[in-house]
Order: sequence, then structure tokens, then C-alpha cells
Amino acid sequence: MDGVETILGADPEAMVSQLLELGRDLCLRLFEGMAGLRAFDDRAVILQRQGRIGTYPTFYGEEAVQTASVVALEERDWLFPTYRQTAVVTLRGCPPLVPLLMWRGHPGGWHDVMRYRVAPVCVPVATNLPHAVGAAWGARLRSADWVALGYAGDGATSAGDFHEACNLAAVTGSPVIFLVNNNQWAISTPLRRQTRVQRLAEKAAAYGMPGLRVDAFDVFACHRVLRRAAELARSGGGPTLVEAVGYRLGPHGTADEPALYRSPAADRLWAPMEPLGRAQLGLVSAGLADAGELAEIRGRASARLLAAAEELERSPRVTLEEIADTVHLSTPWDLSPDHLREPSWAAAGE
Amino acid sequence: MDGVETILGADPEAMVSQLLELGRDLCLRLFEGMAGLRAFDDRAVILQRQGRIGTYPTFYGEEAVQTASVVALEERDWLFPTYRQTAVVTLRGCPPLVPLLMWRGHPGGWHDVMRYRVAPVCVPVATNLPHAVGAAWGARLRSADWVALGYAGDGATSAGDFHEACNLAAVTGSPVIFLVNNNQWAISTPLRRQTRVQRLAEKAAAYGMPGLRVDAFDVFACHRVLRRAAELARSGGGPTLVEAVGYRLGPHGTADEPALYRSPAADRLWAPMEPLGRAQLGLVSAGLADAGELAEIRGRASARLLAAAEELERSPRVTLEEIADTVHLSTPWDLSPDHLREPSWAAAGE
Amino acid sequence: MSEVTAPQATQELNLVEAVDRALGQILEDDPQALLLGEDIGANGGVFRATAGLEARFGPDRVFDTPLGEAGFVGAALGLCLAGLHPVVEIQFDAFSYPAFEQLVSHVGRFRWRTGGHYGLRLVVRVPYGGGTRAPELHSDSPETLFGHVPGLRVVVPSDPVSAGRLLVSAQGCGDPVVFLEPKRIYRRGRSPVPERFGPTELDRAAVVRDGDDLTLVAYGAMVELALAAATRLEAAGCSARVLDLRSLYPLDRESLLAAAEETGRVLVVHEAPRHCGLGAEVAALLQEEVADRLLAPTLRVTGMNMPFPLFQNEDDALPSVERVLAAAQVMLDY
Amino acid sequence: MSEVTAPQATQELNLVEAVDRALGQILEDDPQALLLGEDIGANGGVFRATAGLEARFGPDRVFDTPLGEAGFVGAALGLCLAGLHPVVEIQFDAFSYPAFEQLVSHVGRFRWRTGGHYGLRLVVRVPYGGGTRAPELHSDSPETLFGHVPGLRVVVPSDPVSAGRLLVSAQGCGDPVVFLEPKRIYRRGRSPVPERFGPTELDRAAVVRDGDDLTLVAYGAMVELALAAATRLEAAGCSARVLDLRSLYPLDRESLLAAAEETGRVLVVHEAPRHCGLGAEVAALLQEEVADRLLAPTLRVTGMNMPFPLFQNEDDALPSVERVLAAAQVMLDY
Ligand SMILES: Cc1ncc(C[n+]2csc(CCOP(=O)(O)OP(=O)(O)O)c2C)c(N)n1
Ligand SMILES: Cc1ncc(C[n+]2csc(CCOP(=O)(O)OP(=O)(O)O)c2C)c(N)n1
Ligand SMILES: [Mg+2]
Ligand SMILES: [Mg+2]
Repeated sequence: MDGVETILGADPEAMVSQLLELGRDLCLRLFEGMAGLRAFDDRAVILQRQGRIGTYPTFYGEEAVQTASVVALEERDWLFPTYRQTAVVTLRGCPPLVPLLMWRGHPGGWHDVMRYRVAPVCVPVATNLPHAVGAAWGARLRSADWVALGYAGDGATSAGDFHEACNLAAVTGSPVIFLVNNNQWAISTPLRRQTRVQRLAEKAAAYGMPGLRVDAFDVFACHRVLRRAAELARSGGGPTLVEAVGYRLGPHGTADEPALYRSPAADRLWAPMEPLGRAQLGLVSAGLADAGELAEIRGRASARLLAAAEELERSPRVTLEEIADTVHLSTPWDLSPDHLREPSWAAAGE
Repeated sequence: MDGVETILGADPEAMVSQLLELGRDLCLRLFEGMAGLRAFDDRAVILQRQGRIGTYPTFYGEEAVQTASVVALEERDWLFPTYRQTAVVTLRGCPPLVPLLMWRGHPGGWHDVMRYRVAPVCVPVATNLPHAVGAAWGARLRSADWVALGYAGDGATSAGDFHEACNLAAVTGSPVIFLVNNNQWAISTPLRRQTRVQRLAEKAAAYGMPGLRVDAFDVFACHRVLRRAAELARSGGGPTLVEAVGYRLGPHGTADEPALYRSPAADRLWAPMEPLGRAQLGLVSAGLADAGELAEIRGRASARLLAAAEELERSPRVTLEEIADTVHLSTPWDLSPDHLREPSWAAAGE
Repeated sequence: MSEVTAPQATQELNLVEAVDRALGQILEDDPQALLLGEDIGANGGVFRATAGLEARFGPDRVFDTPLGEAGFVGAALGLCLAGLHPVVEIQFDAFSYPAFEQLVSHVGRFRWRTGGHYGLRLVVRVPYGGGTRAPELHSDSPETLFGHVPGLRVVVPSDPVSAGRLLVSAQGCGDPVVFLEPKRIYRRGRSPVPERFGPTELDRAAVVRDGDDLTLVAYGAMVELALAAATRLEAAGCSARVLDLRSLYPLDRESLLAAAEETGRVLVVHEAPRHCGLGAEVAALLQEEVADRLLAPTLRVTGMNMPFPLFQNEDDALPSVERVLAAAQVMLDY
Repeated sequence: MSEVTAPQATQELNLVEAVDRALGQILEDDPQALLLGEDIGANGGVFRATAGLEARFGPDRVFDTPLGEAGFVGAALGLCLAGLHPVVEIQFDAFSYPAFEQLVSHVGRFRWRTGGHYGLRLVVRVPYGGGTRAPELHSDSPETLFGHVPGLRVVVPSDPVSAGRLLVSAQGCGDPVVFLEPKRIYRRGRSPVPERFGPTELDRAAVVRDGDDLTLVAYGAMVELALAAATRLEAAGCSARVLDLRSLYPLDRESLLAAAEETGRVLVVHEAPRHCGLGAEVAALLQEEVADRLLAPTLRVTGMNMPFPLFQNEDDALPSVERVLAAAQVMLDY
């Protein structure tokens, strides 16, 4: 892939030396992160099939970018996920039960935003990006040194909020990373119908910020590139657009039927890029880990998710009255228990 | 100015030869167009001072770009003006009384959109650009050969609708020209606080379309560049972004006080670029016209505007009932005369 | 267009299939019609409301847009100037908000800006409402927002036949229509629909069940609920009329006043938040016009003034037959 | 914060000057507060509501944003996460529409998305309304839109003192507030204001004139009109109360019910379109709660369901004293 930074795709010797440079600890941390995300995704798909959660947008294949985005940043840095990064918060220490509850439509699914410094999951495409700019700009204003990272898809780059966010970030010199997961599809819309510029990193020039491209299936390259962007941001260099070039290996979500709009042949072509297998190959050939060790990591992750899934049914129902009490700091009369469910005429009629 | 196409700013010999190439007819047509716009603007400012129209955004200095945009296009081409191009419709044959009535807050100020192929004046920044894309895309779909031109300011390039319009135009290959009047100010906001990319034409690359820069005070260069963009569009080459590089010679509008935010020194530096005087100098030195002839053109334009201004008070008042009847094809009951002004309870109470 | 009166071959379709068929009919009858939206082409729309249409009419007439609702709703306005008649699909209710400015500041105001001379033949279809176990922001009911701003018609069908006829009529009415499709009942069961949908009056409510003692005013997915409540009321000796509003702006004043005059009690049911919702408008209108004919105050059973909850709690938030019955009882006892 | 009770130096300010002073006080008292908006810095805002503040607090705390209301309202949310307390200026009413999605889909839902734990200390100031001979889309009254969607408080002052106190209180309330400033009365006359604005309860209406026979419910620029109508009514022997709503969401239920119970007649006046406006909500609420105490139907004198006209006709479209008196007469004669 043209101008796309990669480690696992480099010639074997270069790969090994670059992995060794990263070091075993970091490499295993990255692998472990991916294992956690994969276990989450696998389990969520099963739970959806069992009818225990609702429609679910799988992120199978995006584990490398997502893991790198968390590991390359510091705990004080802010993350702004979309519907496709609902599990990144688990890499910040949040129990996987929480995002599973969200997909179960349970209010226990709202994670602790301030504790994990992960914004609430954002559904409308690109609208999380201005939030990321604000959080980053705030660091500049408060002379703090956190950075913010906003996730976007290839489709999201067409939306107005992407543009306004990039421009505002550049003008304010805010330490923000726009991480575009270019999986080449927005539901059924292929990249070539999304925009005429097929290298999305080139869009960065319109805002006067750097644009970097990285192999989305290579967790090590993603880490290196995101780390670079974060360092630039932290040292006052302002925003960067990072395009992770990949492919959506799965359907858009559990309700989607890719057979309607894309060829299984292309899918098959991309399937071997699956990032965990690819990372494992690299780690083993670099002598940084053996297959058994890695299998154990994955096994632990699966077990953890199985346990979370079992807890799912045990989460007590929350009443609508309780939820109504979470909308405002000082709950208005019309959301109080007396007026919410049975409007006051009920009392009046008694 | 760097990479900015110009004719009047070229060395005198080159200028003369290029003007001769354009020919006397076209040159005088361009001058006449500018004279008409200037007369409109001058008169409107006077009317505003007299309290006979409301707040008015003067376009003093933008006559070259605006005139060129009309003359370089054909009558079948669509124009999408903002609040700062309210008089371009007069270059399509609409009496100046009409836009003056608009500024007087009179519904006679709505011009005939389909007759002149000029969209209604658009107030919210950048929101006219998607309309231009649609009109152009429609030509492609109907195998018609009109193009569409949407006006924008430098400030407008920061808005989401600019982005969505450019992207959609490029994806659909629509024959549209985005004409960015870069006057370096958005009310009090200077370009450097608007975006980090100071050559706005560079933003075109983000959409995979060409970007051209032209001297905004040079009606001849503007004509040539816009003609080129129109030809490209008409021949199936898709959209172009044209940046007219200039300066807002006047205030943002009659309610604006530039002294609060910009230095009179910079203003003085730009003042000599005033496009009518500059065009006159060129025409006279190329021997294409003499000063008397040009003065006569301007005199006729002024007289026409004076007459229009006199008509202003004679436009009969339109009633709210009549206006209410223009909102829908089939007027709903609540907008009918019986229910509009005196809601039906008035009748009920009688 | 004239009413279709001849007997026709019928077929059983559900609501979303009826929408699909109506769209096919529009594309067939009107060479200037075209469809735009996200994933409406090969994919047939996320609800399959445009299934098969791209294959039948080609990708230029069933156009998959890039993302950006403001951009493509704005472009639809421009397409109208070019003489085309776009029908836009917004993928889900809450994704109409990015297009809000284009709808309010331009689409609704276009005819007025031409002194009444030129209108936009533009339909914006929006699957809306709760009850489908969907993720956040996929269950909103934005009808009040579009009804409150001037120049837009707001139309909501409640069954396959009304969906087809209202959609065809909306597309032919010469003015922009926000066409809200109650996605909860997209697949609620099939009814016989005619081969071709004839036009119908756009701003008329329909009495879908007659009654004397009380009128339940509803629209969209709430009509079914109102009918269920009416059956229960009948068992309890109360004869309830069900009025399907269909047009949320303009309101069918005559049918509403007739309901108030003939039944004396009017109860409004909707999913949207209560504050300034349609229920408020109906209650206020009846006050203004026929307060002296009302035997009981006009009550409302509506969504709450809070975000539509994640789906574990959606049944708590949606109007229920029980809530309707309780309100009806208060009115009957008044 | 505690009520300011000590006697203070006062000064005569008009409404927009009071806003300016309140913003200065906010910036002084709250080191995390900052202002964002178009042209609010050196230019002091197109209405001069921020005049002098950039000079006093620097361009980082009084920040001129690039264009793009969605972008900077969204960024304001992010600034809140960073611990800051932004006060955003939208230049004119209709330019709130590009920010509509950010306000509805994010700002209003933020606390709810954190299980109630974290709120946004975010105020969005919007000069709104007609009567200023302004160009198109500079005279809208969007309050219904913001009141109908969940999670936003909507507050409207009606005089210099309420403007200052409500703005200071809005900024301190811990939740997002859409603060609508009636630009028509920005310079309507000066009143003595205290040197510092003390806080006030955000969701309380104010009885700005007492009376027994009828209540005129109004807000913003309409309060003045209601007071003028009340004076005329008094001359005709009718004692009219004027209730300044101030909070459009939540409504002050108690004051409204008290007005209905104590005066028996409630008339609502607003500039926004009638359909699903605040008048409808008040009428419906009173029906539900105190129908039996009403001596006359709740009538509405409002803007029309059409675009706010170009300014030659704005006085025809705005509520007038005459229209209020006519409605009041109907109610008194009922
Ligand atoms: C404003 C908005 N419009 C429409 C949608 C519906 N929708 C959900 S995902 C999606 C495609 C997004 O594609 P992309 O940005 O490439 O992200 P990906 O799903 O591939 O991760 C669409 C259109 C939405 N969420 N938000
Ligand atoms: C969406 C929107 N926000 C704010 C405004 C208020 N406003 C009017 S003109 C203007 C500046 C526009 O600057 P630019 O695009 O450079 O055009 P210019 O006025 O210089 O021609 C602003 C902010 C508006 N018209 N629309
Ligand atoms: Mg994608
Ligand atoms: Mg400008």
C-alpha cells in the first residue's frame, strides 16, 4: 500500500528489528489489548445471536488501530469513541460488562466518563470530533498536557462536523489526533462513492495539519504512528490526521448483509490481514513470544468476557423514574416520580 | 500576490496584449456590469443612511468578481448568491428596484428565481453551496449543459456546508463553480483566525478538484479564470474552486465599525485596488476606451439607480394576509385570512 | 391525478413494502423523480424501503449519497431548481438533525421566497420512533420540530395503504413534505394494497374507528395502540372514536372540532416529548374553538421530557394501552 | 453562591449592557469560564454584548471562533470535559440551527449519558426575536425547538436586572442552558442594576404586575407588551396580572396554576409560531391540572405559522396590544 507505514508488512528482517526496538513488554501489551477487544467482539456477536443484546456493530479487524490508540496515549489523554469503539474503554480499566450493558439497552451501560477519560459513545457520524477538539483546546488553555483523540470512519470524513472540527483544531493549535479508520466502507457505500480523494490523509492539507497513513492491520505500526502524532500534539505541534488504511473485514453490524453490495472475493482477499494472527506471526518470528503464551493471553481474555456475559442478566432493572432523575442536576417537576409516569391529572381525577 | 492570476497587475505590455485579446466589446461589457453594481451599492448606502432601507452589507470592491461571474457564464447557468451578491440578479436583467425592495424589507424584493436563474438570496453562511451542487448535478442527470456557480466568502470555507457541498460535487462530478470571495475578513475575524491555510484554493485538493486563484480586483482576470472553470464544468470536467483574492475595502455592512478591529493603515494600502478605477486605467492605456466614454457608462448606471430609488416609496404595501398566502401552494386553514390575524376564537367570542 | 376507482389486483404488503412499492410507482410515473440517501441503492436501504429499486431504475435515479445530511438535503433543493423531484431518505430520525438548518432555513421557506410562485417538489422520508430495541438516537420522534417551523408539511402514515397513498400524494403536492414513517410498524403485518396507489387528500385525518363517548387522537404507530385501547374501552361500555391525524401540519381542524363536538372528550396519544408536542396543540386548539363543547379536559398520554431511554426501558417510556385507559377513565369520570 | 443582600452601588444599564456586565462578572468570579463566538473579541459582538471583555480578559478567554456553529458548540462540550465553563454566543437566532444537532444529540443528553453524574456547565446565548428591522433569518424565535428536546434549560430575561441575574444563575446551575436574549429590547431603556448580580432561582416565573381578573403570560420582549395591555385593561376596569415566564423549560407549574386559580383566565403571548408553541403547552397544562378553575378558555396571541416576514410587515406579524386586548375581551365576555 502506497505511502502507508507498516512494520508487519515490511521485509522480515526490518520487521524483526523494528519489533525488537519496540521491546517485548510493549509488544505483549499491544497483543493483550487486541486479545481483550477481540474477546469482547466475539462475545458480543454471540450475545446478539442469542438475543441477549440488541443490534451490534462488530469491530472485527479494527482491534489493531483501537488498541494502539489507547496504548500510544497516556491515561490522562481523552478518547472520543463512536459506535464502533465501544470497547476501548475496557482498555482503560472499565469492566467489559459496562459496554455490553449498553448494547443490551441498559443504563448501566453508561461508563464513567471522567474516570476513564473516555467520552460517551457517539452515534451520529463525525459529531464527536468537535468534542475532541474542545477537550484538547482545554488542555492548551489550562496549560495541561493531555491530548485528545477522536475516532472517525472513512464515511465520517464527508460530514460537516469533520470539517469544522479539523479547522477549529488547526486554528486553535489544539493537541488533537483525528484517527480515521478507513475501512473503505460506510455501511454499503464504498470509498470511491464517498469522496474523490482516495488517500484520506491528504485531506489534512486543507487545514494546514500533517496527515499520516498507517497500515490498520498492524498494531505495531499503528502504535508508532499514533505515538508520533501524540508527541507532536503534546509538544505544542497541534493536530494531526492519521488515516489507518484497512478494510471492514466483517459486516457493518449484525443487521447488515454485505452480500447485497460487495463481493465475497474482495472480502476473501483481505481476510488474511486479520490483525491478531498477523501480530502473532510477527511476534513469534521475532522471538518475542511463543504461540502458547499468546494463546494463553487470548484464553484469559475470553474467560473474562464469558464471565461478563454471565453477569449480564444479573444487572438489576433500573426504573424509568430513576432514569428521569439523571437528566438534570435539579430534576424538573415534570420528570419527578409524581408527574412522570402518571401525569398530575391522574391525581386530579381521583 | 503569489500564484494569483492577474491581467491588470501584469507588466503593462502583457496587460495591453491580454486586454486586446479579450476585445473591446467584452471589456466594455465587463466595465458596464461593474458600473451597474457600483451604482447599486452607492445608492443602497445612501438609502440606508436616509433610513429608507435597513441594514445593508455593502459590496464595494467586489464588483469585479461579481460582474465577471455573471459575464463569464451563460444565461442558462444558475447563480447562488449570498447577502453580499444581492445585485448580481440585476446583471441578468432584473430591475434594481427588486433587490432594493428586499433591503427595504418589502416582499416585492423577492426576484423571479426561475426567470433569472438566480436563487433567492441566502443569509446563512455556506448553506447556498449544496443548492448549487444540486442544480449542477441536475444538469448532469438531465443531460443539460448548464453549470451552477455558488458564491462564498473566506469565512464560509470554515462551515460544514462548504465541505459537504464540495465533496458531493466532486463525487457526482457536478458542473459547479465554488467562487470564494476571499476578502480576508469575516465581519471582524481575519483570515488568519479563520483557517490555518491561507491560500484557500488549496482546500480544493481535499476534494480532488482543481483550485484556481485570481486577483479579485481585476475584472478581466476574473472573467478569464471563471470562463475556464465554466468550460471545464460544461465539458464534463466537474467542479472547480476559484479563490478570488482581494480585501474587504468597506465595512462588513452599514452597522459595522471596522475601526474596532482593523487598522486604517491596512485599509489605505488596499484602497487603490478599487476595481473600477483599475479597470479604467487598463482600458484607457490599452486604447480600448476613453475616460469620457467610461464616465458616461457610469453616469447612465447612476441615473438608473436614482430612478429605482425614487420608485422605492411607490411600491404598494403588501398585506400579511397576502404574504401568508405565498407560503404553501394550497394555503392551510391557519394561514387563511379568517384564521391568520384574528384566530377563530375571535369569531367564537362574537 | 385522479382517484383510482376501478377494481384492482391486490397484494398483501406490510408498511415498508408499501413504501417501496409507492417509491417504485413514483419513479415509474414521474421521469423527473429520483431517490437520494445513504445506502438506498444496492443495499436497498437499512430498512429495505428501496429494495430492488436501484436494479430497476439505475444508480442515477436511486442514488447512494456520501455522508452528510445537510449536503444532500441542500442538494435536493438544488435538484428541484433543475426540474427534478427528489425523494430523500434520512436513515434514522435523529439523523435529520444535521439537515435541520437546510430544512428550516431553506426548504420550508422556498416558496415564500418566490412570492408563492415556485415550490419544491421534495419529499424527505424519515423512519422514526421507538419500540424497535434500537441503539441510542435511533428512536426519536421529531415531528414537533418540523411542524413548528413554517413551510413544511408533516405527514405520518399508520398502515400499508395509507403509507402508499400518502407518499404518492406527498410527492405530487408541489410543496416539501417531511414524511415520517413509523418504523416500529414497518413489518407489523400485511394488508391488501392496490396495484397502484391512488392519491388522497394530504391534510385530512381519518376516523379509523367511530365512537360517541371519547375520541382518541393518534398517529403513526400510536394508532394501533389507540385501537387496542378503544376495544378495551368498548368492553367497559365506552364507545371510543379513533382519529388518525395523518397530517401533523397542517392539522385537520374540521375533524378535530367534529370529534370534540360529537364525543365531548378528546385524548391525544404520541411518543414525542410532551412539552410543546402535538398533544399541546390539539388541547389548545380545542380550547380556543370549542371549549364549551368539551365534557372533560383534553388529556395527553405522551413520551416524557427526557431522552428516549436505552431500550431496556423503552416500553416504560412509550405510551401504553394501560396509560391510555387510565387517562380515558379520568375523562369519563370528570 | 448566596443572595446578595447588602446595599450596593447601582448604575443604570440597558439589557445588553447588563448582559455584558454579567459576562464580565462571570469571567472575574470563575477562572474556568470563557466566552466563545463569532466576532465577540475586539469587535465586542455584533450587539456589543461582549464590549470591552477581550481587552479585560484576553483573547483566550474571549475567543473569536472561526465560522461553524456546529463546530464551536461541539467544542464547547469538549471544553467542559476539560474542566472549563464556556459561554457561547450564537450571533443571531437562526444561526442556532447549524448547531441544532450538537445541542439536541449531545449537549442536552450529556448528563443522562453519565447516569446523572456529570453535567455540562455550558450556556449558549442567542439574541432572538423580531421587531428590529433586520434582514431575513435575523428575527426568528426558536424557543419551542429547544424546549421540546430533552435536557436543555431554556431561559429568557425581560429586563436588565433579570438578564444579569438569570445569566449569572444559568452559568452556575451545572447544566446546559439556552439563554435567549430578546434583542428587540436590548436597548429599550436603562434600569438601575446592582454592581454585582446575585443569583436567582432559574425555574421561577415572576409576577411583574399583579391582578385578579386575567393573567397575561409572556416572556422576553412580550412582557413589555403585556404590561402595556394590562394598563389598558385596567383603564377598562379589568385587573390583569402579568406573569413573566422566564423559564420556558422547565415551566413554573406552580405560578401558572396559581394564576389560573386566582384569576380564572390565562392568555399567552409569544412571537414564535403558534403551532406547538409555548401557548399550546400552557393551555394544555392548565386543562390537565385546573380545567375546573378556568372561567374562560386559554387563548393565545402568537406569531403565525409562516416565516417571520421581511421587516415591512413585521409589526403585522408580531403580537400587538390590540390583539391582546381583543383576546382578553373574548375571555372576559366568555
Ligand atoms: C449523521 C449520521 N448519519 C447517518 C448515520 C447512520 N450510519 C451509521 S454508521 C454509518 C456509516 C459510517 O461509515 P464510516 O464513517 O466509514 O464508519 P464505519 O461504520 O465504517 O466505522 C451511517 C451512515 C449516522 N450514524 N449518523
Ligand atoms: C451560519 C451563519 N452564522 C453566522 C452568520 C452571521 N454572519 C453574517 S456574515 C458573516 C461573516 C461571513 O464572512 P465571509 O464568509 O468571509 O463573507 P463576507 O461577509 O466577507 O463576504 C457572519 C458570521 C451567518 N450569516 N450565517
Ligand atoms: Mg468505514
Ligand atoms: Mg470575507
